[in-house]
Amino acid sequence: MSDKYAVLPCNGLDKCAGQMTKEIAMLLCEGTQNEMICPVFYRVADARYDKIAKENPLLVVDGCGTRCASKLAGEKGLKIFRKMTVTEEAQKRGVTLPTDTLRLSEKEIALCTAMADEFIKEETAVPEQMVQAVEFPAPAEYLIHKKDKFIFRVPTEGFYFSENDCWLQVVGNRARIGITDFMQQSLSDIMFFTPPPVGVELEQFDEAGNVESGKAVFELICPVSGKVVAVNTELLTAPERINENPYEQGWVAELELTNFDEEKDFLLNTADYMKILKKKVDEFHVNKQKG
Amino acid sequence: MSTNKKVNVIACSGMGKVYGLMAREAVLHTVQRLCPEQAKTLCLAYIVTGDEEALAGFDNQPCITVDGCPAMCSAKSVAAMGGDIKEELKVLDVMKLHKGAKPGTATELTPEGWAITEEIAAKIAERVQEIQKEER
Amino acid sequence: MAEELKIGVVSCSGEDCAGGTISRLATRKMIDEIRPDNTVTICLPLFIAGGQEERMFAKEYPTIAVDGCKQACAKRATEKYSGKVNSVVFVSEIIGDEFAESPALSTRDLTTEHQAMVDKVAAEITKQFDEIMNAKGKDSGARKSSSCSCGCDC
Amino acid sequence: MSEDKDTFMGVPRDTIDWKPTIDYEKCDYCMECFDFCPHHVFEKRENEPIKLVVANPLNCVVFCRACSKTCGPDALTFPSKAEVSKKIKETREAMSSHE
Repeated sequence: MSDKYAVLPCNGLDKCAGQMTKEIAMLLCEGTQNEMICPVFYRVADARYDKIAKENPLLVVDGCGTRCASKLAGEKGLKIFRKMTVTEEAQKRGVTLPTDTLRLSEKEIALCTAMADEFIKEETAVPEQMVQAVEFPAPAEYLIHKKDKFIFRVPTEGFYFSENDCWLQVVGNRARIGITDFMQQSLSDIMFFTPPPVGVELEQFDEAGNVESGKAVFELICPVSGKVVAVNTELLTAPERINENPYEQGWVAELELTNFDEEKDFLLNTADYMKILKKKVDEFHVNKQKG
Repeated sequence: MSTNKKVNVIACSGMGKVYGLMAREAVLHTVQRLCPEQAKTLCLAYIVTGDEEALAGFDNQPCITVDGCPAMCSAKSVAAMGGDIKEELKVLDVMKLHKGAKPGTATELTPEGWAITEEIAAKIAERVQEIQKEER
Repeated sequence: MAEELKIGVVSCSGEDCAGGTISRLATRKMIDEIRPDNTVTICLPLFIAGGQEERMFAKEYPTIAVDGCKQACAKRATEKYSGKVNSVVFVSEIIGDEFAESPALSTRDLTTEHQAMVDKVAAEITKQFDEIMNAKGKDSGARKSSSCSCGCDC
Repeated sequence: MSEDKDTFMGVPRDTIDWKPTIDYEKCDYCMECFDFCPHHVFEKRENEPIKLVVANPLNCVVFCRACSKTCGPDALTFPSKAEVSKKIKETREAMSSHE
């Protein structure tokens, strides 16, 4: 992993959450190699920041759900290494942001510090290549469901599934997660991929990154609890690997399992997921006709 | 005045998605408006039949394929039929620069869709010029 | 409701002539508006590019080819890579050779005249569609959805 | 359509409290969420003062919060995942002890 990041805050001036992104960006750049990009200037003048933005992993800090900084990065053709959204973090940590003032109180500053610290810590987490490689075998066989000209595949051995259309492949205390063939086909051409942060501890059903196609944004719901030890960085430049091969090259993240024995009761085997898949295919079809 | 034959620009024209229509419109825009003297299009459906006459359309000239989706129908079909592909363009690569854009449907493009289509056409035209120079 | 019968519609989408543009739009109109419940679009170049799904379809289901010009690429390619087609709609026979073989038409330049051609071709596809459906002894749902304004006799 | 009742993870869907809540103080009726959600959770009310409602909460995919990311004014909130999954686990246990 690189020790230098380009930091792109939204700097939304008319909202408290936007005011906070500048603060977070400052905290991230103070005393580090990281460099800040001014979103306003970048919007009008590519040349000033293009080199910094293209040569370093990009960290995007958005204030609210409008995600102006993410959109700006998209417009400039940059791939986002990591992004954080202030309102989401505030909600996660139970902090209510003020709506009547734009000035930051101690409470907001504390949230900014916590968010910046978490990233700096994560940055020093175990690098990918230090993690002992585990072999995840390709599925030997698939169960198949056909509907009109569509063919949906579900691996028969070694995989678990969630009702949120994510899969889990377990080897020892490690697991890979990804999205199922059915979901991949429902989304159609996947153009963007946001990985979960490496080093973060996810609880079962937490968000483990997301993918976006021309049709929709799909949030990966992590089927189990675990620590993210690796992400499939190839998907950053070629998210279409998920469409091509959702169970092998299209894997999303690798986890170190923390509570698998208890949690596997809530996962589905191939036959049970197949039942759900068939139902979803029929419903999708009905929806499509109505829509 | 160039004595070179025209570069072949071949769209997938996919029927299922808006990206197929964008590929088709971008190619039409290139060969009809941007560089009618240097480029021509060939019908992919005709190439797929494998007819000798259809393949003669390649004219031993370089090809640019324009594909809507990663299935890469145009690139794969042209390659399978022996076309000399110099550039494989993808609509999705340009779409990635316009996150959240709503280009329209497989039958009709929105103004946003047309703007992106023209951007793709400009890219094709640029490659057409370069290829003609290289071939000289 | 019993499992509905599906019919595949393969359009030539010819890039070289105006007939291709009409063919393409008429096919989509058929699939999106006139008989959305019983039609599936088949992408012709996918026969080569490796779509197992498309290649299998015409083997297992009835298929209509819609061809812009006399080359009949949609019919011939479908039969070469997949299976026999049940019927062919020749766009040039409906709208006239002269226009069908004129240079390819951008959807940007569509006029009401072109739109009328699209409707006419769509009506012909629908007619052949219903014949296949009736031959299979199934209700195509045609009688239920009489709201379309395509000029067909549904 | 289907006769069998909707379930999620083996428990009836209607026992799971998972749906978006609209904060009407913040909502500006931009309808991004309405356009986004493919499951028709939201419905528009053209001629009423409140122009957007959560009409089909049971259509909402349990644990999916994707619509809230489309919401500029941050007017959409969801229940806590941890509490909902705890509740699902309890319901499952209660169901299996009844068998």
